Amino acid sequence: MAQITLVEAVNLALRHEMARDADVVVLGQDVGRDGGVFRATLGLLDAFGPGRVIDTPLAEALIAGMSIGMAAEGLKPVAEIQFSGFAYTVIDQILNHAGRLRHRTQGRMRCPMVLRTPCGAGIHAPEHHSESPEAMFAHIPGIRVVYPSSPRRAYGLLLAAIRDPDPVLFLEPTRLYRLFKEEVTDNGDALALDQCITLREGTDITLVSWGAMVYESLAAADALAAEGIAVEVIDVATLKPLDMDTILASVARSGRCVIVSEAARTAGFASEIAANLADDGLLTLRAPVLRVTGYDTVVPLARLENHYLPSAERIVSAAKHAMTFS
Amino acid sequence: MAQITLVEAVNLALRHEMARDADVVVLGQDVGRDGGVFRATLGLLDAFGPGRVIDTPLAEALIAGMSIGMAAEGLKPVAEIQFSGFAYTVIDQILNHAGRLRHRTQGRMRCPMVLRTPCGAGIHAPEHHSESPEAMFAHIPGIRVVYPSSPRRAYGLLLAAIRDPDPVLFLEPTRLYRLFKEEVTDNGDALALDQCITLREGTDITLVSWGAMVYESLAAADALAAEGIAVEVIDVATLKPLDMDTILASVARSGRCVIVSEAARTAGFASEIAANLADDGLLTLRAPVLRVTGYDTVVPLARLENHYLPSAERIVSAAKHAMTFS
Amino acid sequence: MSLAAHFDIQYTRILDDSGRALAPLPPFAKDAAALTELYRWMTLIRAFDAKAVALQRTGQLGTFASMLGQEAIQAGIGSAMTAEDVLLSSYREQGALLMRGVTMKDLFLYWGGDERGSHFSGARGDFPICVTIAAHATHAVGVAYAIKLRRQPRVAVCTLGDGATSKGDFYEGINAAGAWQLPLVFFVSNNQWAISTPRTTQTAAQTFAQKAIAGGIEGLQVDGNDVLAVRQAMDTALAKARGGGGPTLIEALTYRLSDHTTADDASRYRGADEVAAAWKLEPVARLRAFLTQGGAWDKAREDTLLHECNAQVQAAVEAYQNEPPPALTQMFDHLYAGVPAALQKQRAAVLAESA
Amino acid sequence: MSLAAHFDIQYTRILDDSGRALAPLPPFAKDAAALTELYRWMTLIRAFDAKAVALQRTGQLGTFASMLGQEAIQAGIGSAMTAEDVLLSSYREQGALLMRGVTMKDLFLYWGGDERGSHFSGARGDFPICVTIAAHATHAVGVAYAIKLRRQPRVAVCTLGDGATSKGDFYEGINAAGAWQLPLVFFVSNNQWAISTPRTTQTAAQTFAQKAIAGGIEGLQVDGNDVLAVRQAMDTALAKARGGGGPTLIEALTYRLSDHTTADDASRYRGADEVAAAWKLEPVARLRAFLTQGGAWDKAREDTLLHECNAQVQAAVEAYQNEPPPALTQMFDHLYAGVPAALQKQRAAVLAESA
Ligand SMILES: Cc1ncc(C[n+]2csc(CCOP(=O)(O)OP(=O)(O)O)c2C)c(N)n1
Ligand SMILES: Cc1ncc(C[n+]2csc(CCOP(=O)(O)OP(=O)(O)O)c2C)c(N)n1
Ligand SMILES: [Mg+2]
Ligand SMILES: [Mg+2]
Repeated sequence: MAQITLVEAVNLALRHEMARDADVVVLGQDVGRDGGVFRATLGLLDAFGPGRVIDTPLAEALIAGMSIGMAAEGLKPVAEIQFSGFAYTVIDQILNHAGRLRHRTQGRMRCPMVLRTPCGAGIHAPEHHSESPEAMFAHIPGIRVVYPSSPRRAYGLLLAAIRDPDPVLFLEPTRLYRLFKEEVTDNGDALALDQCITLREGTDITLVSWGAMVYESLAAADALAAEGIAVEVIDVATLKPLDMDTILASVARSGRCVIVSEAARTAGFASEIAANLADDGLLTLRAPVLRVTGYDTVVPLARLENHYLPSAERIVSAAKHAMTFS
Repeated sequence: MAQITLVEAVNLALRHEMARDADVVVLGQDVGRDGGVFRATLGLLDAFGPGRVIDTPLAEALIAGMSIGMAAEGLKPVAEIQFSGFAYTVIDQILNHAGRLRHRTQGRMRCPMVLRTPCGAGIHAPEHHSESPEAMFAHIPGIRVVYPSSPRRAYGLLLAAIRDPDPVLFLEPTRLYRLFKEEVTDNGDALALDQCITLREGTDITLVSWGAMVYESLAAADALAAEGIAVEVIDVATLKPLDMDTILASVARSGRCVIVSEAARTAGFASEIAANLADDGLLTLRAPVLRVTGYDTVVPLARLENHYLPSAERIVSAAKHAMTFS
Repeated sequence: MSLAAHFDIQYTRILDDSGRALAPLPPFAKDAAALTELYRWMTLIRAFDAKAVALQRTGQLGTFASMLGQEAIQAGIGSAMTAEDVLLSSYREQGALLMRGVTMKDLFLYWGGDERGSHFSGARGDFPICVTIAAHATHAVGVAYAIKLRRQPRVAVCTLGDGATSKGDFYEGINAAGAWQLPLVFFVSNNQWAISTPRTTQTAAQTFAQKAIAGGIEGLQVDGNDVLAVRQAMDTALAKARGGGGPTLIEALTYRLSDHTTADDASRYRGADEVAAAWKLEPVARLRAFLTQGGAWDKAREDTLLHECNAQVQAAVEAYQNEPPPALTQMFDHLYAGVPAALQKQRAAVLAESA
Repeated sequence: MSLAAHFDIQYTRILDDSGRALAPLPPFAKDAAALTELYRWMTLIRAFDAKAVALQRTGQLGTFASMLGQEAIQAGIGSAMTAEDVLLSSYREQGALLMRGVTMKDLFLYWGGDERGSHFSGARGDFPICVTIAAHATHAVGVAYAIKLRRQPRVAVCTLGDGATSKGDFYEGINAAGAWQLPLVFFVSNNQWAISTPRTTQTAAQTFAQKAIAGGIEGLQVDGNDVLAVRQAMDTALAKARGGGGPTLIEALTYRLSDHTTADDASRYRGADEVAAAWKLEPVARLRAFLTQGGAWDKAREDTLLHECNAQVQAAVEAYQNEPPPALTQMFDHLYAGVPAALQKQRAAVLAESA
């Protein structure tokens, strides 16, 4: 048992699963000697050798495509795309092939692969390093999309992702990589891959978020609690397949929902959750479903980044607006 | 004035604009002598020569990327991606470059390009030829997404798209390419690129759709009318930027909304519209916002395709369900 | 100025245009039984192909991609590979798939719009046909990497068209195969056309074989209508790969005698002369001439074979037509290992709406 | 077997490691004023580079990519191109951008996290730095196509790293440039590393120049630390392109003396010996030696130059620091030609929330 960061938890899960299962291989740019640009794969090369910890040429479509070939042959590739902005070139492979191999062959072939990529803004990174592509991937049939928001959840969800028999996109919030530590026991216990996680209970309003926005939502919940508003905070954790039951049940109690996402607003994943509420949850809603999101703009470079990103303040003010309905 | 099909209307608009503006060039696979696999570019090679009607090597990222270079140099490229299933490889170029060139350079450079691609299912085509990627593109900042549903709208919207100073993704419903004809006057009049089009008025329920689903929605509206239900049918036409005002105004009158989309349900564009209704339209809603969509599966091959696609019957039954609320 | 590197691309053929041996035959080509077996396959493939086109024309099959004129490639690849090797093919190498155990019924189902066609009765480790051009070049890298990691005596074979070589995936594949010295053979069927796009529009490269140089791997050219040359090149490349010698790129020069697919009309963009000239070089007649010259073949055997092939094809057509319709839930049941809770409702809806 | 094609890749250097001419000098290299001007630029670039790293280390700049050791490439490219040509560069050719009229202040703004840095004070037709590796190889094709279509005497120059050559976009770019014989020069700065990935991991190709063969275009190798060789290769390739002779791929052999960026620590993955050896070949000292040997340079001139360069850099730092902060609406105001109605509400929200 140790207090570790989220990126260390990713490393721990990789190490655990590579030791347990000889079919697990790690691949990507600079994942070997360098241990990955964020150090998520640190030490794996020395522990498992260059056959299983593979520095690839600089080619993302290759990384995704060769993972498919490896998975079809029975390996369990865990590929890293160095930054989320370079993940768009793999959509073709994930959508047209990884998510379809089992269906296309009617179960003859399978594609158990994990594609990890750091995501989200807030670390003052250069262009293309602050992307939130989750909605695009969540639209793809045949895959799972997972987005942890704490070291413990990163550990348990990554284990689950690697063990899952189908392709999983695993998004890691760079902003939380080293922001705080949590006690993580390296016991090999995976978390469920199809459940939202309720982090805080409250009956006045439901805050739904994932990735780094969970952190902002919790901060907003604290602030709101100080004003006597009881907030339920739900970490979606697995975006696809989505556990709407947990969200609907919460909103059935609170009657109000604010969904927080740092991605561009239009056709973002917040809209998916809101749409489900507008259908299956409509009769329980007491207030408009509000989305606090990034704007429909390019994530600005460092100097304006914080004006783009949803903040606890923006969440608080949305929640207070929702509270004006009853 | 002539009765022409949708694909002929596309051809007419291209021809009109190429004659009017020497900067317009057409490029893509087989767009020259062959006139495109759907014949959308038929005759352009003879009319405008191989310099402006360009058969490219088989490389979609190249087609998108070189369009960006051409646009930056002042040309107005209209590129064709042969089938929607091959459009995923261009997301990177459209998202990371086309949609960002103006912003990245703070207005120093611009990217007036159109990327046309046939979309949607229902023509018993092979694998990868039945895709509906509009939601992914609608999530991208800095671009427009247009999806006509009739010859006249195809003509007017394509002219507008070519004249627009920013990148436009222009999706063409293959199922409607030759399904019916309409009188189209080749007068060079463009349609507005930011307006939904109300095709039929009615106060009981609002049906919202785009592309080939407009056709199914109109059929459903006929069937519902026969049962005394007055249906308003809205063709979204331009998905991004979205004209929610027209939809909200309609739902404010009808209190009920069914959104029809053949794309996979989760994180599809139907969800975006529903989400906006759950926010800005909530207080006017009398019934849950229903989405009639494709399933969260791969579009099946020909034999099961019709079981996947939303049909007028499915729309009618959703509308009737919505009518049970009041 | 000094010479930094130097490359040669060689072209090989064994039979001339009229089926005469140009040089001493390689050992395998001296086995008449083996050659007539190759000929039998080429004939069967042509019969299958003609029937598939006919089924499409009469509304009994969807769009179909013909192999007409490329039968030597099928036979050369199909006969050279072992069962344990992995074929990753485009839609144009269905003949090779047939030789590996995929049935004609499977292929009819596939082109008939039924996913069960890719369930493959045989060749269970082979990839389904790759429709997105060149994407499978990267899958092949993964397969070959897995084979190498496990030190297995197997080889991945990836077949592509000339058009496919313009796509980034193709290049990322050959480059990676070179970097890791993988047991992988890239086979480019240069049939001169990519739909309506002639090979000169694809690239200024004089040969497709030279694309290998960019990946630092061996590239060579063969006459793709000479089954002996194709077979020899495959044998050599497979043996090299199996022995740890790394990847090879083979360019086979051939010609697409048919339309691109049944949805295409090639007369729109290429002249009849060109096609007529190409017919003179077609591979089936060439091998027949060679066999006949050597006394291993005659009219009677030909008639018997055609009769057998047609009967075999006809039986497959019947099996295809007698196949019960697919389950409505087929789109859900093999999407994930199990149907996720979130999809159960949708699955039920399909059943309800079709009831 | 017959020879289908044959290729040679040539390597050129003009100065040896210690700055001595190996052969008669090309005409441009006989102009001492021109060479000292090149030297002045290389020195300024190095001063700018050092300052940028220092600013980053003290929290006044974001992540920065240093050009240390690659100054000859900057000067060779920057001096050879005309104002009307178009440069499409990666983050590693900022020196060439400076020579083309982009200001140091622009670059500081860019790395300081402000989009206004890519508004470019000069070189208004050049592309902004391309961060997604090799994507701009396809943009360059479009630029060059437009130039060719309009019969203009201009050339597009696309600069890439060794790692970039592994990406499909690079290959799609060179292949298309060949197919259309475009006025386009691809310049690969082979600095031996792509972050922590050595060039041998990228490819089995012995040279990066030979990648050109896959696109059917000319490829050649030069000593990238020899500014005269770089300049000569650029002059030749540009003249050829301008004259309708089509594209060229130049590989320049160099070494990344710095970390990949300020966010990197290269000591994690490469030895000090290797770096020390590379320092012996660095380009600034080499040109200085050549100039000094020829009497065109001395200690006094060096001191003056360093002083001038530092002052120039310092002035730019001040201009950068005095730049008023960006408008909050910057993210909306240049996204589209006008702000669409659907975005007005969001734009107002940014202003309201920051009030
Ligand atoms: C990525 C992609 N783009 C476009 C297509 C449409 N398409 C199907 S076949 C084809 C031409 C392929 O030519 P080639 O590689 O020479 O193979 P051939 O058909 O001649 O065997 C094209 C453009 C596709 N299937 N995939
Ligand atoms: C498509 C893409 N993938 C990954 C990265 C992350 N990345 C930035 S620089 C770099 C290495 C580039 O190496 P090279 O092309 O040799 O250029 P150099 O940095 O050596 O100049 C990588 C992998 C990126 N920017 N773009
Ligand atoms: Mg071909
Ligand atoms: Mg490098």
